[in-house]
Amino acid sequence: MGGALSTSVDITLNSLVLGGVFLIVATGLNIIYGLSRVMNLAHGSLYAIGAYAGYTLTTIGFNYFAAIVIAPVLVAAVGLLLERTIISPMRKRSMVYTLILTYGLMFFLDGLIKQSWGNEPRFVELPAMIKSTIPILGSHYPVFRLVTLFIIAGVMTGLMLFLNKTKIGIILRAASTIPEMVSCLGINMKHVHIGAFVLGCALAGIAGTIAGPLTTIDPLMGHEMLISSFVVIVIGGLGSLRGAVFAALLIGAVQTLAEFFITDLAMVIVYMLMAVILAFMPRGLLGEGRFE
Amino acid sequence: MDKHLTIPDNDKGITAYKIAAITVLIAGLALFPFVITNRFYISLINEMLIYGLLAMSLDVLLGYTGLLSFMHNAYLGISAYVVGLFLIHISPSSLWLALVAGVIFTSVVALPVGWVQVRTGGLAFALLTLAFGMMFHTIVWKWYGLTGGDDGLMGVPNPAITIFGWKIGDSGDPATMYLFTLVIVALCYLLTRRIIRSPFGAVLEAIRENEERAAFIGINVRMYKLFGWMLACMLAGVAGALFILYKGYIGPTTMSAFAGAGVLMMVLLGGLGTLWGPLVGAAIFIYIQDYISTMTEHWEIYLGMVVVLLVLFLPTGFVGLGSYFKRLGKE
Amino acid sequence: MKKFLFMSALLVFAVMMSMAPHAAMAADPVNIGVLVPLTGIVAQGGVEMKYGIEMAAEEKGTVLGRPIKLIVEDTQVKPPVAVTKAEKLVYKDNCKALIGVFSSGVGLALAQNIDKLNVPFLTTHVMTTQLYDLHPLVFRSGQLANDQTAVGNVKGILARENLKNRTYYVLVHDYSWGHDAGERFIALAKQNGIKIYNEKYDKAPISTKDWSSYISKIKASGVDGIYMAFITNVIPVFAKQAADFGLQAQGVKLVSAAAPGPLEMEAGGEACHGIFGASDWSWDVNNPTSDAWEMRFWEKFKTIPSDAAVHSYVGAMNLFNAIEKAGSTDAKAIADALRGISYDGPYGTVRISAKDNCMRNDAVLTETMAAPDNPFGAKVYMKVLETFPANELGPAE
Amino acid sequence: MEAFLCTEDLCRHFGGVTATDCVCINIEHNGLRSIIGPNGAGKTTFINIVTGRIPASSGKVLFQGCDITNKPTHELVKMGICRTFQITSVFKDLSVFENVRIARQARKGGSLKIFSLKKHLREVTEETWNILERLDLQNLAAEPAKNLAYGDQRVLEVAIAMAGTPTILFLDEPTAGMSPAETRHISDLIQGLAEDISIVLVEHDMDLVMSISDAITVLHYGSIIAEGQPDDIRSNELVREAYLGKEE
Repeated sequence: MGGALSTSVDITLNSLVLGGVFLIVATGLNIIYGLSRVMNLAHGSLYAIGAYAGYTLTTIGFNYFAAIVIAPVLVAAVGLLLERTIISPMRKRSMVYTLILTYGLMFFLDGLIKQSWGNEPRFVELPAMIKSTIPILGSHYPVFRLVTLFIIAGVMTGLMLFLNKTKIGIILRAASTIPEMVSCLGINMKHVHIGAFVLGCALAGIAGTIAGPLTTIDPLMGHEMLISSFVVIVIGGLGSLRGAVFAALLIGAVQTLAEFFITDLAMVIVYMLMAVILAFMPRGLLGEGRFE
Repeated sequence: MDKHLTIPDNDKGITAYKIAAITVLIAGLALFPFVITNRFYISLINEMLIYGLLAMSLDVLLGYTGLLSFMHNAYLGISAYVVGLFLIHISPSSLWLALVAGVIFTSVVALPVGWVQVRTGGLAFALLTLAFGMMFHTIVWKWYGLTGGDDGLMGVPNPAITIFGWKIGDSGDPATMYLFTLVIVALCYLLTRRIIRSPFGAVLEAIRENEERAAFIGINVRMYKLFGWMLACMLAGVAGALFILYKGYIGPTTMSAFAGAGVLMMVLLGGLGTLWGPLVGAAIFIYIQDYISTMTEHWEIYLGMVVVLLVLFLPTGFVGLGSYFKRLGKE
Repeated sequence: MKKFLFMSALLVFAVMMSMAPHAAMAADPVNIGVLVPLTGIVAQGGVEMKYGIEMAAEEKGTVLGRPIKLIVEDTQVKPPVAVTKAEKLVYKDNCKALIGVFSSGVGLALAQNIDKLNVPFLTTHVMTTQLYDLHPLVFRSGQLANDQTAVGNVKGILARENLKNRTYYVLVHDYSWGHDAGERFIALAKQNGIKIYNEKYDKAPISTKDWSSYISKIKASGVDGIYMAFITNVIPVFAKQAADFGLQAQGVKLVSAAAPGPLEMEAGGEACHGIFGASDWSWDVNNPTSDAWEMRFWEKFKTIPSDAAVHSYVGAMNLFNAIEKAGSTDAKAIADALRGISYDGPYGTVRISAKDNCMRNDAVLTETMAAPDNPFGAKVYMKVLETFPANELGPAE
Repeated sequence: MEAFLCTEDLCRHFGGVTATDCVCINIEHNGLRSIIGPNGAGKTTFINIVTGRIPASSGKVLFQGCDITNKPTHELVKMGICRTFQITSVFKDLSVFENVRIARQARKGGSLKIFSLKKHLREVTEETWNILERLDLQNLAAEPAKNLAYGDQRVLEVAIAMAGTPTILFLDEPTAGMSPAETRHISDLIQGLAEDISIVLVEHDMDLVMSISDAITVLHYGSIIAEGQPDDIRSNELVREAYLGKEE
């Protein structure tokens, strides 16, 4: 049952799944920051809300795949509500106050999660057909993790198509490079900001729903994911979607290998890399990032 | 006095009101442990003072030099661990040596970090503090042999507090520790207030106001940002030393990213750039965190709401309330 | 600005004055401080501990002719928070004793401050062996200590054909309790010829949420047994993720250093079947006291009776009886009375040893499986396989 | 006679675009030299390179004989090379007095004093009042800079630059957005300064340039197309073309 081949299969697939979840959360954060210069510390809580929404939907009868579609829509609705009430007035304010506001928002959302779903870990009931494992190169790998990989790939390609091909997507991308020019073209920047924030929240929701069955759903799951997604967007270059792809896969692999080989200091090296990039290569791995 | 030697408005200077207010405050705080002997309140105010000092040190960075640090509590943690380990392993009785060792070690660590930090500004600076802070947190959390990992530092002795050989009391006794903390925090406040109102402080404020113009009047912006950073980290180091003496315990959670952002909230609650505002902000934050959390399990919801409403409607914090109402009155 | 400054200085002073305690209440009831985790990952265990203590206080009624008043505080399983709350209970609420506490980290941090607090401290869910003879005011009457569980588990493994000749992979939570449980089991297992794959056991942070890399490592090692020392809530999580990777399906057996709570097993569902573990009690134990206690607990709280609840119930009874025996609420008198006291509860006599302040009681080896029909509607339960007498467990006296 | 400040083949490229194309310019000890040219001619880029705001791609900047290319800004200011910005850059929340005082203190020294009070730097305070009086800002001394009228803020910025006791002062469109009265006030001020220190003025207001400049340099697409007295420049064919384009 052992063997080096099957282990490397396990490690690669595990790091791809982890990297994929990081990528979706980080891309959400990038889109929100890239377009509206809002660094959303409550992004982790939206990820957790996505996981809990997926859990509740599966318990009241929806099947797993339906939940993956519905839950992000709910989180996007929460995002819309938040944007209209407390995020949009912050647009003109300094970055310090936006950070503190979203931090307060995170406390508020975590408290709500604890109040409505309690503290104990929750488990998502997976549909029977994807509960089993299939042998790949001698290692029994869970089917639903492969399904998750496909879902992640689907979401990212969908996002890329949306951003590159559709009219709205192009506007969003243009606005992230030169916001002033876009507003001169008669495009209402208010809608762009709303669209960006809601899209970012939806992505956090999707990542949460997907990660639900992979890890433990408990109120604190958002905290760690928030820090990992910060590391990813910084190393990939703030606001750079392509940079985030490389950074997410890199951090996913480092974290999986660190846990596999129990090297405690692996994460220290990751933070050191983040520091080096921030201080000496602020435009990130691919040189596409931008600090306002 | 010759008009040419007066500086208009910017320094209200020491007026009768201000001296009276400060003496009333310090006298009140000093008498407190004798009036109310219940040790719970003494410990609560002690914790408020320590976090107040930490919040004040962050205000030196944020309110005066315009640099946002996400994890300023990391330097409190480093100093606390160093003082704790010094007391456990090197000499359990020499309090002052331990304090000095803690502050010096924190500064030695803060210097190279500061050198890298000041190469950046704005959001990059903030994210860099997160990177370094998480680095220190992970080292402390994973180095189980030395720091006790998740259990934190165990068995930190309570050395006697002796000033020039005269034994005042045992740092384990809350009332003595409280007075010791009060004296040190008051000294740090007065010292920092003096530094902030000195020519050096004026340079920091110029950098906060407009970093590029500051460079264009001949200020070596990086060097002065580094000095501001070192001052803030040393004050956090003092707070860390007091923390380990008061609590007898330090764990990775005190150095976590979320405790760091909590300090940021204290500064905002109090009021940026007022130096004593964060002391009030820390008192309010600790009051909510320690006192209200005994009433309800969901104190986080209320704390989150308070912060969101504050940022939206009262960005100058509670201390700024006065000037806010004054401006309202004037309009 | 000047006038405002003066006003705010007075305001702060007034706020402090207002916090002063109101007129000292009539010192009628005996206040007992209850420290349990009501938030965080082990909240469910904390709630059950609270229920057990509340039930004991209700059934005991009075102590020294005075009503028992429980004041409950949430430790959030964080040592600094627990210390602050303990100070509040002793200084502000004038509690005469502290009971409860989940996790060795919190227990040891409180034990360090016990001289300042100067009240007896009876832990009901702190399993570290460091508690043996730690401090004259610190006691244990609850969940088995790590050395006792290790004895129970090793004896259970040796007595079972399908467990004896397996190779065990030891994986623990990276903090004092986890290390202690791992070391104890490995030492005893090697003495009795049980094969251990990794004698330098693997450590995983408490905050781990995704166990896939640890599971892949176990798969790679080709072992057919896992000895896991996790905080109770994490056991079903690990079991479920291991089941996802098909470990149990390929015949890997799980042995746990701590007994998971019933509600956590329900959540884990099928994946939790086949977990072995020594513990004090399970509702499958049938003797008149146990069965009667189960029904009283079920009627009162409508939640499946768990060992966390029964430990705390017995611990509380020991504490109340000790206060009665001491005849006063003086800390030293209660402590002396606690040494040697015993209580006949649902899992037999629980005696607190006068030599090391920790309890001695019978233990059972259990295996989780689908539950027969039962009044509590439980789908999964811990079947009792074997009982071990008290004198085989714990350091010599 | 060795020039006070000169540049040798100074170039600056942004990607493919050459903003400054091998500019060689000599600036005298005093007097007022204007740099004019159509929008995008590279005037501001040139000043940004010389004052150290952006690094040069190639070429050298010499000041009193020594090479100061790409030196950090604060060192250049200590040598007396000061400037104002096209977009007013002052310390908004600080008072007018503090704006000038801090500039004076930064230049004179004393910034490392951490225990003495600001008012202990007597000369700094006195010199600040003198500068304010010379620029007629003394009755606005206590006002925070952000409350000042736009024109006054431009004057304040000149005051800040003067507080650095410059030996050479670069003024980037000081009269932009000013009323005729304010423009006259500034131009008298500049002419007064030009007696003892060297002024380099970047300006679009042709009447102002022609009336007060001692020498004019015309930049077009990053390179110098004409240099000389105001009268020569007024009649120069190339200059008219650069501005008005070729007559068909």
